[in-house]
This record gives sequence, C-alpha cells and structure tokens, in this order.
Amino acid sequence: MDFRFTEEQEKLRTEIDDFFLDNLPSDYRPRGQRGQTMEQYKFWMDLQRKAGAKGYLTPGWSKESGGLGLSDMEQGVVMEETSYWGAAWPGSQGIRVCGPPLHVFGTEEQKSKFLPGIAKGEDIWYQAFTEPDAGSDEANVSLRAVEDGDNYILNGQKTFITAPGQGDYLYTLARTQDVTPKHRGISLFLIDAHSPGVSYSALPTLGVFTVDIFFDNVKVPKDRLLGELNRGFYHAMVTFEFERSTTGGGAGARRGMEELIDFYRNEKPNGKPLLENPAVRDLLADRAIEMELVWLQGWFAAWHFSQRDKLGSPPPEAGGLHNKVVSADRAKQLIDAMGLYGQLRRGSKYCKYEGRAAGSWEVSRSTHPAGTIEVNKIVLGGRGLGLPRIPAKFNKEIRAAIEERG
Amino acid sequence: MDFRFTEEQEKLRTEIDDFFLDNLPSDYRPRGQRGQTMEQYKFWMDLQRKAGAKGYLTPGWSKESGGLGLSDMEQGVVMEETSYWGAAWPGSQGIRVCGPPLHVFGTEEQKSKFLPGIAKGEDIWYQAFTEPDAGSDEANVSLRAVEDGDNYILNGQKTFITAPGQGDYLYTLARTQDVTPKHRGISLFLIDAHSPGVSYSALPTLGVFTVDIFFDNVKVPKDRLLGELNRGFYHAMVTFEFERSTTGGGAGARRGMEELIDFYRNEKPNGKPLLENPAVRDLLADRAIEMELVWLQGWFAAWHFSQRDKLGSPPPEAGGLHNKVVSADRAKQLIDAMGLYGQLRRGSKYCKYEGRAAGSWEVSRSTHPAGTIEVNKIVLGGRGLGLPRIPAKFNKEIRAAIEERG
Amino acid sequence: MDFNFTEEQEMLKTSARDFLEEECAEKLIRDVEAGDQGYSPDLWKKIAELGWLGLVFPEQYEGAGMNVIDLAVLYEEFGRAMFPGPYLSTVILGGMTILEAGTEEQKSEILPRIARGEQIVAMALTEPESSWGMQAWDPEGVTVAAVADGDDYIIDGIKLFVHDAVCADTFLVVARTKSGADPADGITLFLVDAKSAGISITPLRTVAGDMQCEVIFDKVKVSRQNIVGALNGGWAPLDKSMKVGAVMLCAQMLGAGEKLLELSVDYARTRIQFDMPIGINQYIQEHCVFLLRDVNGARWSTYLAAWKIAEGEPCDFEVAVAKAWGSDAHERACWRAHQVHGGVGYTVNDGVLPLYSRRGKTYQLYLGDTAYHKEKIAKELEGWPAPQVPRGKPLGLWEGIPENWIPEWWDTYDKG
Amino acid sequence: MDFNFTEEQEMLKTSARDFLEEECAEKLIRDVEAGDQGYSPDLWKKIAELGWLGLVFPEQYEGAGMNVIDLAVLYEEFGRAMFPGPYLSTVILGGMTILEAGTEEQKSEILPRIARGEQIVAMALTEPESSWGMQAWDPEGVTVAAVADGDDYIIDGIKLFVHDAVCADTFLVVARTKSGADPADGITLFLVDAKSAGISITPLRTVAGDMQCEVIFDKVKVSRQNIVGALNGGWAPLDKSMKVGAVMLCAQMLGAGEKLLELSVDYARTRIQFDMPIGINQYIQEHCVFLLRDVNGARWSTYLAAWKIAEGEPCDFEVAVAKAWGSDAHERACWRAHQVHGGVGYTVNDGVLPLYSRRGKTYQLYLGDTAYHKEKIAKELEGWPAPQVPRGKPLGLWEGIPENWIPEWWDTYDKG
Repeated sequence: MDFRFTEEQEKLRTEIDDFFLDNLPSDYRPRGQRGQTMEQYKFWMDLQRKAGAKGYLTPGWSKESGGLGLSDMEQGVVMEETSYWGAAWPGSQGIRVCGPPLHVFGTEEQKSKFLPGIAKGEDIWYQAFTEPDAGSDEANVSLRAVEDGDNYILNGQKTFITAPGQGDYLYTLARTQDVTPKHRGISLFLIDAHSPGVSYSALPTLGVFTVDIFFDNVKVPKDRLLGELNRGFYHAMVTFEFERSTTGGGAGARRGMEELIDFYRNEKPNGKPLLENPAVRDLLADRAIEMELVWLQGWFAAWHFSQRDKLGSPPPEAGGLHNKVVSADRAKQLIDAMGLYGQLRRGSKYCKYEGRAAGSWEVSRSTHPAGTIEVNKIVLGGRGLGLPRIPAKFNKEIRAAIEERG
Repeated sequence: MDFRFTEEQEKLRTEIDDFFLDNLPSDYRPRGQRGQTMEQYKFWMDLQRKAGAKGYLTPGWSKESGGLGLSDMEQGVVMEETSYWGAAWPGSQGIRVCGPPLHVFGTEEQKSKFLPGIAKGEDIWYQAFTEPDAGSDEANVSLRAVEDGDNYILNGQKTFITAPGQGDYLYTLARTQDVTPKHRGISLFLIDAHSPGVSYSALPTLGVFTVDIFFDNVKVPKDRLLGELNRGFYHAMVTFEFERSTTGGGAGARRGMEELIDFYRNEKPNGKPLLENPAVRDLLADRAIEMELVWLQGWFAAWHFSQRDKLGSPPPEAGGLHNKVVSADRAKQLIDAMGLYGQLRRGSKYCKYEGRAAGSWEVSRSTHPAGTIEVNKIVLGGRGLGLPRIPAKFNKEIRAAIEERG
Repeated sequence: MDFNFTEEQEMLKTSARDFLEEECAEKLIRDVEAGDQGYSPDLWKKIAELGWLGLVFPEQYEGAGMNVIDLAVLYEEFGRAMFPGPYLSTVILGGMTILEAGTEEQKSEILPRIARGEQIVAMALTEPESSWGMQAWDPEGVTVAAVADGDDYIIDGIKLFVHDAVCADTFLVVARTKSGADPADGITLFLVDAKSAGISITPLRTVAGDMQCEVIFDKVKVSRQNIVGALNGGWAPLDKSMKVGAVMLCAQMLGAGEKLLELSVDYARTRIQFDMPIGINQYIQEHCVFLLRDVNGARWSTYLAAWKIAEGEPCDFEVAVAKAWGSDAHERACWRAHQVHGGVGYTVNDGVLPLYSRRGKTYQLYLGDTAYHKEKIAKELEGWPAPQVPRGKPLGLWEGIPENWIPEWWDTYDKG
Repeated sequence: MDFNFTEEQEMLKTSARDFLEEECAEKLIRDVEAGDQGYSPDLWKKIAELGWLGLVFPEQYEGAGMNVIDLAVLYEEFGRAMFPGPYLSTVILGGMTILEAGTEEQKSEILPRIARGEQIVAMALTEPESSWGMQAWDPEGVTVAAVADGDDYIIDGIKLFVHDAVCADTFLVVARTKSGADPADGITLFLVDAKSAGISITPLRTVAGDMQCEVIFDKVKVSRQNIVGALNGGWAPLDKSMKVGAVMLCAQMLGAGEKLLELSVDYARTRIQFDMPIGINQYIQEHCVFLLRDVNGARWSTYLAAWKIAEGEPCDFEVAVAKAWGSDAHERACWRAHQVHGGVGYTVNDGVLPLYSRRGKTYQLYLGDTAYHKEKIAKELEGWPAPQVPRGKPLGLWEGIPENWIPEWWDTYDKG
C-alpha cells in the first residue's frame, strides 16, 4: 500500500499546475458555464486550444491522436489538476465522452478525422442521447435512422443535451431497427452539427445549459456509423463507463473548499469571522470528509482500472451516489449559514461568495444528470450487489394489469 | 375550527389526572416494562385493577362491558392522560387490540365472558399473530387448526409475541383452510393461555419483552372461534385499524419532554446547564415539533373517526411513518449529547437520566413493531396514495424467473 | 375540538382557487418576475374588488371583518397559485400593524386605501449586519436610528431585504429611537412616504425572483405624527403582525406543498419508463409518501397557530413550531417533487416546478427560517415547568433498577 | 499510488479470519460479556502464541516488527469477529506509548511481557467532568493531579470509562503535574501497579457490554521511576498512541461493516416474504446500497490514515476524517442492517446483529466520536492557506457577472 505519487507524477502535476498558473488571469474565478459571457467563452476556447496544443486535454491518447500517450495513473494526475482549476473546457464532452468509444469502435478513417480535432481543443461535441421518452430508460430511443442509399435519414428529437459551447458534432444514438428487446436495434452516429435539417432550441436547466435538438430528414453518410449497426447501445455503455469514472472530483472539491474557507475567514459579521460559527464548521467538516473520500475512491478506481488486466472489473462503488444524495444537504447547509444573503444571485448587489450559495442550492434541487439518484440505486442494487429484480419481460403484462385495475 | 376541549372534556381530564396523581408514588418514573421487577409488575397490576374498577381502561366500552360509554373524543382524553402518565398496563393488548374486534365480531356469550375481564384489568391477553414466516406477510399463517368434533386442534408456532405480563388468553390467527389467496383460509381464535399443549419461551428483544409460543395438539373448543370461519384475516384487519390509531402519542411525548428538559436544566457539567448546549436545544426543538405534530394528527384522526358517518374513511396519514423514520435520529441526538455517559445502562453507577439515552438508542436500532418502516411505506404508497404496485399474482412467476437466473 | 372549516371558509377557498387559476396563471407569474414592479397592478385591482385586501380589516375601514384563520385559507390558495404581490407587506405587516397600534386617524385614512388597492406599504426592518442570521427578526438587529429634530425625526441608514420596496407608496420603517438594556424598548415605527427626499431603492436579485430591495434612508425627514404606536414601543405591535405573517407564509407553503404532492402523485402514475409507470418504483413512491407527510404536518400546525392568534391566546410556541416545521418541510417537499419529476423539473422555463422551488426559498427565509424558529421553541421549552410529581407515598420501586432484558414475572409464569 | 495489500498482509488477514472464526465465535463473545473479566484469558494466551500481541513491537522486544498498516489488517478481522479483550488498552495505548516514550528499561521489561500475554495495561485518561464531551480526549480534560512527594508521586482522583481496568496488571495513568496556559504542558504518564494500595475499581454497565470502569485513585503512591516519557511531557506520546488507537477502531468498524453488508445482502436474497425474496423491494435494496457506501468509504480513509502514521507523516487530518466518517458510517450501517433484517435483529440473544450494533457504540465513542473529530477537521481547515492566485494579468472577466441561464455564445450559434 502506498498513497504517494511517483516523482514523475509529481513533476507532471507541477507542469500542469504551472500551465494554469501562467495562463489563468489573477482575478480568475473557477466556475460557471451558466450565464457565460462571450468573453468568458472565448477565453476558455483559447485556453482549451493552448492546452490541446500541449496534449493536456487528452493525455492518455496516443500522440498520433493528439495525446501524450500517458499511463492511466498519469492521466489521473492531469485530470486532477485540471479539475482543481475548474477548467470549463467547452470541448469536455468530446474529450471525456465521445473520444473513448471512438478509439474503441471507430474506423481508422473516423479516428484520424475526428480525434485530433477533439484533442487539439478545436471541435466541440455534444453527446446527444436523451429523448423525451428515453431518459432513465436509455434504450427507449425513437430518433429514427432509415437507410437510404449511402446515407441514413434521421428524424426525431433529442432533449436535455448539455451544450457547453458551440457544437460541431453530435454523438448520437438512433433507432435503426424495431426489435425486442429494444436495445438491440440502436446505432451510434457521428453527425455534423450543422447538417441540413438539424435545428436547436435552448432548454436552460437549473444546472447546466442544455438544448433540444430536432432532426428533420437529416442525411448522415453511412461512414458516420460508429461501430456495428444495431450494436450502438452496447457501444454506448462503454461511454457510460468513462463518463462515470474520474479522479477529478476530489481536486475540484479541494479548490472549492479553499475558496469557501477563505470566504468564511474574511467575512466577519459583527466582527466575528464566520469561520468560528459552529454551523459553518460543521458544513466544512462534512465537505472535507466527502472531499477526502471522493479523492480516495477516485484514485482507487483509477488504480484499479490501471490494473484491469490483473484485477478485472472493479468492485461496486456507491460513492457517487452518496455524494448525489448529500448534495442537497450540503447546499442547504451552505445557504442556511448565510442568513438572508443566501438567497442572492450572482451579480446582485450585496451578493456574497459570488452567489454560489443560491446557485448550488438551486442546482441541488435536481440530481438527475448522469442518472437520477433512483436509477443509481437501482443499478447498484442489481448489477452492483446482485440483488434480485423483476425481469423486464414481465413489465408489459404488469402494466396491463395495473391499467386494468385503474 | 376549534382546538379547544369542551368543559366536560376538561373535567374528565382532571379526573383522570387526579387518579394518577393520587395513585402513583411520588418517586414514580414512568417507563419500562423491560427489566421489570416483580414489585413493579405487581404495582401495575394493582393500579390496573383500580383503573379498571373506575372504567378508565376502556372508557369507550358500554357500561355492561365494563366501560364508561364515553364518546370517541372523550375516550381520546382518557387515553391522552393515561399516556401522559406512561401507564404500563399489563393488560394493554386486551384493551387496545383484542377488545375492539371482540365487540364487533364476538357472540354475546364471548363478549360477556371476555370483555369484563379486560375492562376490569383482571385478564391479560396476548395478540399472537406473528409467525417465523408470517411477519410483514401477515397472511402467510401456518399455525394449523384442524376440526375435530367440537374442537379445533392447533399445531404450530407463534413468535415475537409481545408479553407485557402473565398472559391469560391468546388472540390468535390460525390456518383453517389451504386456499389461494392465502388470507381466505385464516380464522381467529380466543384461546386459554394455559391450555394443555401450549408452551412458551422467552424471546427478549431490544425493545419490548416478547415470547415464542408453541402449540402442540392444543384443543380449542369451537365456541372459541371469533367471527366467521376463514374470515379471520379480514376481521383482524379491524384490529390493525385500532392498533394504529391513537391520541396518546403526543401526551406521552410531552411527559418525556418535561422530564428531559428537567434533566438538562439540572445537569451542569463544568457549571453550565446542558440546556444551554446548542445540540441539546436542537434536539429539544426537533422533539417539540414532532410532539406537537403527533398531538395534532392524533386528535385529527380521533375527530375524523368520531365523524366517520359523515366523513367516511380518513385521508392517508404518514405521521407515524415519519416518527419511525426520525426515531433513530432523535435517539442518536440524545445519546450523542451525553458524551461518554450516553452509553451507560440503567442501574449503572454514573448513569445519567436513568440510562434512557442508551435505552432509546438501542430500541431505535429496530423499528419493526407494528410493521417495519418499509412495509409502512409500501402500504402508504399503495393503499394511501393509490400508486401502482405489482399485482401479487405475478409474485410466484417472478420468483421462479429470479431463481432460474440465479 | 373541531377540524372543520366553516362554510364561508370553504366558499372562500373555492372561489379563490377558481379566480387564481384563471387570473394568476404561470404566464402572469413569469411576467411579474421578468418585470420590475414585483406585482401585477391589474391583478392587484381585481383582488381589491374581491375584497381580499380588506379581508381582515373591520367593516368600518371598508374591510370584510374576517379573521386570521380565514386569511390562512386565502393564503393556502395564494401558495398553490404562487400569487405574486405585496399582500404580506401591505395588508399584514403594514395594515395589521396600523390596525393594532395606529391612531384612529391613521387607521381611517390608510386602511380603506389599502382595502381599495390604492396604497401599498413595505415594511423596512432588516439591516446589513442583522441579515446574516439570528438577529434579523429580533429587536437586537435594529440599529438604524431615527433622531428627533423639532417636530420631525431624521432617519438615516440602510435597510436590506425590504420586500416590495419598488412598488410601495409608504414605508413602515422600524427604527431605533433609544438604546438600553432591553433591545425591544426603544424601537419606533414610522410611516414614511416613499417619495420622501433621501430615499433610494435598489432591487436585489434573489433566487426566488421576488422583489426584495436595498432601501437607503439618507437623512430622511418624517413627521412625529407619522409614528405608529408608542414612541419606543413599536416592537410589540410589529412582532404581532410578524407572527401573523409567519403563519401566512406557512399557509402559503402548505398550499404550494399540496399542489406539489398532487403533481408528483399524478406524474408517478402516468409517466411511463421501461414500459411501466414510474410510480411502480418504491424509490418514487417513497418521495410521494414523504411529501404527504411534509404537507400533512404543515396543515394542522399552521391552522393551530392561526387559531391561537385569532383567539388572542399566547401563540409563540405554536407559531414557531408551524414555521420551523413548515420551512423545512417545504424545502424537502420541493426537493422530493423534483426527484419524482427527474429531468422535467430541471428546466428553467418549462413547468411550474422550478418556480415553486425558487419561491419556496423566500417563504422559508422570510420572517425567520427553521433555525431561528427552533431557537424560539427552545426558549419556550426553557420556561416549561418541572414535571408534576404524584402525591402517593414513595415506594422506592424505580430506584437503581438495572435494565434487564427479562421481566421478573416471567420466572413465576407457567410456561407449559 | 498502490492500493494493494502485501502478501504478508493477505496472509495475516486469512489466518486471522480462520483463527477467529474458530476461536472467537458468538458463544465466546457472549460468555465474555456475561463474565466479569472483559476478556478470555485462554484466547488471550492463544493470540500471544500467534505473535499478535507483539505484532508492532520491534524484534528486540519479542515483537514481530510489523507496522500500523499490518495492525489495521488484523484489526479489520478483530472487528469482523467482534474480538473482545484488552488489545487496544494493552498493546496500543499501553505498549506503543511505552515504545515511543519509555526508558530502555521500561521497554525491555514491559514490552516482552505484553507480547507474551503476561501483562495487561489499562490507560486511565477520562474523568467525570470531561466525560460529557469535547474535552474527554484533550489535555484540557485532565485534572487528576499527581503531586511530588520525595521520590514518589501521589495520585488522587477519579478516572472514568477506563477500559479493561478489572483485568489490568498495570495502569497507565494520565495525570496533571503542572497547570499553565498550555493544557498539554503539565501532563505526565505514570505506570501504576494495579495492586497498589488506594485503587478501587467499579465496572460500569455499558450498552456495548464491554468492560469500562470507574477507577478511584485514593492517594495512590507511585515511584518517580514509573514515569513514562518526560515529566510534564506525557501528552505528545499518548496522543500519538491514541491516534493509532482511533485508526484501529476505524479498522474494527470497517471489518464489522463488511460483515454486516454480507449478512444483509445475503438475507435480502434469501429471505422470502410474499412469495418473493425481500431484496426485490427497492426499500431493502437501498439499505444494502448505502451499507456498501458506508463500508467502502471507511476502507480507504482508514488505510490512508494508517499509512500516514506508518510513514511518520502528519496525520491529524486523515485520522480525524477516518474516525469522523467511520463512526457515523458504522452507526448507519448497523441501523441499516437491522432494517434489512426486520424482526431478526430485534432479538437480544439470537444472532449477531444486536451484538455488532451494541459493540459499535463503543467503537464510535472511544477516542473521540464524530462530533469531536469533525471539530478536529475544522481546526485543520482553519490552517489551510488561501487559494493560489494565478499569475496571468487580470482580465476582469469574472467581476459582477449576473447569473443568467443562457450563455452569450448561444446568440451567435447557427441554430439551423
């Protein structure tokens, strides 16, 4: 057992840290795509390109793909520092979500066409999976892709698609076959975001900025199919694996802690630092514990992944679920400890701590991104702990019986 | 709307209160059948008889049955004061659980034989429903009653039967028919506790004292069948209605609050009353809120019941569930606020507050009496709010599918 | 004990629900939020015509002579409909304080104008230092001074989180006119014309999207005649109105919670995922069940507090219980409703869920949050008497009895 | 970073589990609880033979020279098996303190005796006043004085909640020999023969059923030679051992939690109600899922703290995190296991669940509960530096930006 990083890893950490220290302005505040100004957005796009040029966006990718060819653990170090600085990469979904399955299932042509753009920080991808009737039930895709010569013609809608910047490509699940079970007729497509027939409308949420995407006879060339036809759902599962594992959480939380402590230290109503307030101390301790656990479990996961040939698939882990569940409590503690000031939004006169109390409280209302708490629990109980569940084949019959009963 | 009691009700309250003030010793501590000494038990049996002689045990029963013939609301007043004083009636189950269905389903003979003994505080009944495989699944009764001339012969076992005193009678569910659905073949029996073939063994729990009861060819005369043959499960449901409604909770909590506040007021580590400790204040406020809500909802239920001809069945109510859910939190708050002293049991040197912190913490480990939290939630979601559930007819098939899958 | 609503209350409830469903739909609420007045003058006029603005004023002041329980019935519907506007500021904190402590002249001049919808009042109490927490709603927090100057007083200082300041015709300013050992002694209430020289108003941006403001009083002159109640004795009548206000916020949360419960149960029953209504999941059912709990608990604690006020009985404990529970329960209820609705409640513009959720934060904080009222409860509990001691001779039965698992009677019981 | 256990650790784990399953079964645990010694001399001898009592002592003192991580591996198994006995008192609080601060003579005399199972030590720190809470484990709480008297010291006062006092041969008494501004300065550790005149011991009845006692020192004479470490300088070495002890309690809770998780998942899969395994209920699944969370969180926070200690690095934060989380998580884990098991865990005598649950309370309280360690964490956080400021020129991009819902780039995006 050893909780120390290697010297090389520490060197890499310093290098990344220096990159941010040199390139971020001294008045930088590490948060918020929400309500981003044009200037902020441009700043991040510029910095993303700079980071991309150095391979920092995708350190684990091969040099040909625009990465640094680093090992899993070193990738973790880069991710950790990037999270510490709260880098709001507009290209984050390409980097974290679309890139990995592209590596696994893409043709050589697809890889050479798409990967460098992601790695260099040029292209912005949207992961366009969710539909009005395919939320938790991810296999219930009804965006339809119909073969038509050398193309597929897509019709339908995606919704709640996180849009961290001006999208260039869509990484999309569409139905290519009507079949039972439903997940056997879904395919993955790599689509130009501005193909004729694609249109967007804003769907701002309490958390991130999302959009609706409409497909009206959108022509997608056949060479934009990723992986096997009708196997898209299984390919996409790989995506979920990546989406849900990270070493960044702990470091991001650490920066947040530093800022919060600093705020409490310097804010002195009635001459007494808030840092001496018992409710504040309680909140800080809770957050520190969770930060430490996230950090440990993030690294355990990264380490386990790095040893996957020897260790196989990782044991079930409910840390992410825990953090989702307590996020509402933490947000409540934060806003409660600010008295009437807690309700002020960023930009308001008198607003404290940049309105983050109100902001995080509002976001905590809903914990559905990357799966609701409920779905998380179902997955962990079933796949994780092997507890019994009702086989899906009964669903229709049960539903009919319920409806009959009224 | 009027939250005032009538003058008559206030007079009745004073009468009951005076009964307890006169008959309880000045060094009385209102708690604990657990670990009861023989002297304590005898004290309660005596006081129970005194109360029974005045009709206070069963104020709502007719005078012939040994009651006072009071209205629902006035019954509530008596119950409230009885609970305030934490009267540990050994005959409580006869009074609250077995008596009411006896009124509804009993023959005249049964009523005149059994009711006065309950009302006068002479007889002790056990409600013997639970079996090793019939806990939450109350219909899964396998204690078997087989007709044999003028008798039924009973064989089987009951478990977790609350035993607040030396039992005289058993109020028992037994299977009289093998049938699907299972609850259509169950009957209710009124059994002499010392019939040949009945035997007992202690099964002390973290909460109340319970026993196992074994039936070995126990002969029960046919006139001891309560209500209709094979309708026992439905009759018993009436019992559950009674068991789960009360106006006493708030008052019992009030006495507890008074004692707890008094303790915190007088205990002064380092010269400072515990009552000034923020964690203590927090706990007290939480308990006060819950006490108030229990009181209000208890009386709302009693009032609604008193108007049942006009208002029908009461709206769904989750207050009891809430209190079960928070009971672990409250117990934890209580024990936490006592530092190392919290872990001391009653009777130990240095034990504070009569060891009630450790006692209530230990009891709070398990919240299953009158249904686990889980079953409460299932019932409220389904019957209460009309949310869909899986029809029971699928259960066997589903189980088979699960087992096949392994 | 009687938990029935009167026929009049039932009628008020029904007519309020019908009216508000029609006239206070989501669009109006969003328009008010996007606007800069914090209310809809049109809707305000309509509710004046319905007599709602004078509901609790005596008939001699053009009121309807109804009581605080009736008002709670109306507020439940306000909560359900998320009614926006300066009702609490004007009618309760303004009007009811004047009704309680004002001169006959003040009452007969102002109350009818309020009832007619012609005068809006905003109460200015909280200040930058006190807004951090526990002192916001206590006299300790009042430091803005009013200094006598001939027949006038000069008010100088900053009031913060003043609800409805932008649309107010009149401020009821809570100012300090004396300092001493008892912080409540020395507080005076002034009616200040909103157009007085020296007043400047800056709206704050709150998560609720309501209209709370900074109001700077820069040497504002106000006549001695504009004092409401006794000089230095303003706290008691204000406190009384604030208690009514707190209970009305509870009623508002109750009404909102009832709607959230309905929406959630309905969604759980009708939303299909994996070929089944999502309500088949116990995880979803649990949210609904606890929503039920939170709403049910709020109902009778609210009405008990309202009843105590209406009866003129001591109500500190009951008000604090209602607001402490109500605020926390509402926070939970909003969260649970969001959880049931998954992504649906997550959008900013679509659907009422985020609106309820954001509004809820104001209801929770205004006139004291849960922590504040729990401390009030603890204060009340401090005053509880020691438990009654029975009159019987001591028997020594409960001294030092160890906590055994098995009662002693078991030894002598015939176990068969 | 390496989360692997060494081969030796895996071997220790396996052999400990096998041994304890055999030798430390439920019956033994219940017998020890019912007895009046608080341990099993027989089992104690056996683990001495296995070398466990000298596990962390250097070989020169008949130890195995293993480290604190290895000890945590053993403690995980202790927790799983609910091993009863004065290991923490004797080996950690006694032995390791002596190893840290004792004279060569003390070490070579006592440590081998401990390793051989021939000497049991009990540490006497907490006192009646300090036992109420926050000062129990801090030097502020130590008021029992040792007063110099020639070559001796006279110790006079009451120590409370002294673990394993009845079976101890020796007490390590934490006494005050000087008062001053720094409460840690002036604390001295004395080795006191348990048979000294003036010592009286009364076992307390705890919910855990373990052996905690009141120990009265009535003018007990102890030689100056029996001081461990420096006069007035006893706090530092004791604190170090208490940190090791706290981490071992975490490991114990981890091992117990792992077993509770196994028991619960197994029960959920096999217990049939309503013709179905109860684990089909999401309400039951939820308990299992959160049990998993509580146990998993405890694992690496415990081993990180152990590793920090083993490496001699600063560990205050890590120990506090492990014990704060571990104690609360264990409380939850016990409760959840009970909920899964329904009535089964409800009985007193049948099954291990109530035993785990009751034992857990001691693990949680001993050497600091969650509140205590959370305050330690807060103290550590106070010392955190201000966040790093980047070196780039200020750009004014993040000043006073309102919190809008729609980013500005959206305006220029081609929306099709």
